[in-house]
Amino acid sequence: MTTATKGEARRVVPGQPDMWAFVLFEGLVFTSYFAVYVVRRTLSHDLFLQSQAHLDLRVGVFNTLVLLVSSWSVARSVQAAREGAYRRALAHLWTTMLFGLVFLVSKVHEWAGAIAEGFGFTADEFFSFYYFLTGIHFLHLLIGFVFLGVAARELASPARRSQELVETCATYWHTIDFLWVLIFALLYVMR
Amino acid sequence: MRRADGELILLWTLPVVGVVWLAAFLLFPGFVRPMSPTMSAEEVAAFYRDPENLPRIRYSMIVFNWFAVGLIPILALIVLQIRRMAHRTPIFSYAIIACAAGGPTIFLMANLFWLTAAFRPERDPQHIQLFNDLAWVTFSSQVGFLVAQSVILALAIYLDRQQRPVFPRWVAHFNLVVAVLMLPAAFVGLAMEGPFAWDGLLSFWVRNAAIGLWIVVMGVVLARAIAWERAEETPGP
Amino acid sequence: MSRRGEKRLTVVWLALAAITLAQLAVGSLGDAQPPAPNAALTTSAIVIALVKVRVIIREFMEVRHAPALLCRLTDLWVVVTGVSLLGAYFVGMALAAR
Amino acid sequence: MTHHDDKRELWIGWWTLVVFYNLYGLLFFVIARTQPPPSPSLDAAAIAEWFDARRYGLLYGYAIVSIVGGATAIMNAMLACSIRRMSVSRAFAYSYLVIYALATLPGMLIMGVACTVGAMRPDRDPALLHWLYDFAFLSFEGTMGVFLIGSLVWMAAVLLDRNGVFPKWFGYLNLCNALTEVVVAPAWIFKRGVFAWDGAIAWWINMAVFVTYTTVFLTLLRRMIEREDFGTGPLPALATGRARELAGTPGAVR
Repeated sequence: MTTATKGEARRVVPGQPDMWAFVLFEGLVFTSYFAVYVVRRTLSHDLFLQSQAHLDLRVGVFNTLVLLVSSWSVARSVQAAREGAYRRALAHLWTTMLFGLVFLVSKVHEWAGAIAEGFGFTADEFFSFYYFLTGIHFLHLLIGFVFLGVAARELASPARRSQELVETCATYWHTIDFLWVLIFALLYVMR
Repeated sequence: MRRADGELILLWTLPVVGVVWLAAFLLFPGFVRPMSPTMSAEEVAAFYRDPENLPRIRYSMIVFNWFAVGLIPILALIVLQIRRMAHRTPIFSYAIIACAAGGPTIFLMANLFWLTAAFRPERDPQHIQLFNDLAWVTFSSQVGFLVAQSVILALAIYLDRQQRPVFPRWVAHFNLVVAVLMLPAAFVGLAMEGPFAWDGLLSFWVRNAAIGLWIVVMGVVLARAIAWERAEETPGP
Repeated sequence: MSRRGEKRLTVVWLALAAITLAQLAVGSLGDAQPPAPNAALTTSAIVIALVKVRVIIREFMEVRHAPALLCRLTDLWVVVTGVSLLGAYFVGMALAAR
Repeated sequence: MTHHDDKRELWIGWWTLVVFYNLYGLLFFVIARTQPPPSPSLDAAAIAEWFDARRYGLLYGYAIVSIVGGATAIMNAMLACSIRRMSVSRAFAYSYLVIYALATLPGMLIMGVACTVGAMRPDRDPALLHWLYDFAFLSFEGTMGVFLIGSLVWMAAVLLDRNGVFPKWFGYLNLCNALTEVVVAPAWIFKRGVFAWDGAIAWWINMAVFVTYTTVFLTLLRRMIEREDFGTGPLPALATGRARELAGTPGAVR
């Protein structure tokens, strides 16, 4: 690297630019799912409102907070890794995984509760969308654990420690977080 | 520095796919207590119409649809090990490649029959029974590629004469036993009851246990062969 | 640098958490009996969510240090999502009312 | 080597891909008119009419499909070749080859058989035509695993590769394509709405992703062939790009 860039604040893409292509493309796919949901919802508003009343807003808020904590700690992990504090970075990464796990457990618990009350995937259109959106998000989260695993592997061994890979994995994890923020608004809050 | 060729990643998909298959197997209500060929059309239709069964049939078969080809990467790894054996021609490795698509294709066909039967269970029971029969017979009787795979693998191991063979010799004996255990299932069309029927001891329990055991045993010996290959290739100090 | 960076992330997280908790209070406003569509609540929910999304992208994902192109592309996605969701809602409501 | 610049085999493979996907679109959308798919909620009488209305389209269309289906052999070989050019184990190329060799059968040809059988005797019992109709569309759209696992294998190969055969973002795009195969699963359950086999989510959005994916990999394969040097190391950049690189940073190449 040349020293000419040192004076001004360097503007760099966090992680692989390739991951950002994924974030934007998958983001658009989710936008289209969301738009379809909103349209279907307005066409049979009463049914959606009645079924939505069976969801617990507090659970949604709890899920959002949990994912925000995990996102926060993975951001701190990236910062720590950049400073060379790899043990701290790894510790933050374990926190991320822990809260990701809490989210998974709480989601499964919420699903089990709804199914026990008789609101399964095929109960009505609102619940189809509910399971579809939370389910596809859940799947992204499971894949996120693979990315976190890759990041942990990078941080654990002095032979690797590619900052770019760690940032790439963090970018994926934040994407799951912000997609959930939208899903939360659409499933739990909007009327 | 270890090779970054991804073989270990492919190897580690085996336990994942294995767990998914087992879960789907237990979820499908027609496997835990296998459906009998003697069930009348009305009974078969009732099986699909039962609100307890229907979601389990659909979800388990959707999972099987996703993961039916999940073990092909493992077969590709076995092919690579056969290529390391002391043979004069690649005939055995090519034969395994040719077999690899057979098992999953047959299973996918059976899977489509089951899922289509479950799509509209309100249809004429005679028609439901037809698709159910198509599914079970496709699933049970088409063991040809699986048997061939085991026999070819056994032959390849027997002919692998070198100081330290890629797979130990008992793996060849094991594969022959598995091949024999899978054979009776080909005759499910002949028996409505007893061990040869598609829900019988030989055609269902023994055959599927043999397949399960084959996956576990081959997974372990494959992992050992790959580990040994890698240790051999790592240059000394 | 290190302390400042950590502190900034913490402030951002606290802000996001506070907004989420505020949604708990706002969201229960929609619990009318019988439940009814509420355009104001829906608009605010979508706008607040998109603000949170943009904060996550800018701060947690460090896009504020990224080249202008990435900033614009991510902002474009936020705008496209906002326009499609609000558009879908109001067009759909208008269609349903007819 | 004497045939160093001879890329005829690769170009044959690439053009086969291009011709195949164009024919595929033409046959399914225009001639057989089975795409975009009709509704799964039609009743048996309407389905009998559906078969009757496009009888010759189905018969001729799927006759040609059964011929064109053979072209997938060279396509799969082409894609397996691209994986072999990567710095990954051959097991990836073999897996891809085997998975996609079988994909044509449930993913395309069964539909042709079911539609042909239906169109041959439109006066058949409508209840049986109903079965054929369901089986045709469900097998076509509901065969998910081969494309799911196939995309994941390709993704892993691209992400692990150090030869730069494909850009990494294409690896991630494979993940997007794999996820659409999960999204289509509810088509096995719903008869109407956005998750049914003709629905906005299960068909339209998935189709948009699939068309993007296909266009992208055709373009990238073309670029790969242009860059191919028949070596084993990193794939060089395009000629113009390489010249610039050599002029800019001497000694930095490899």
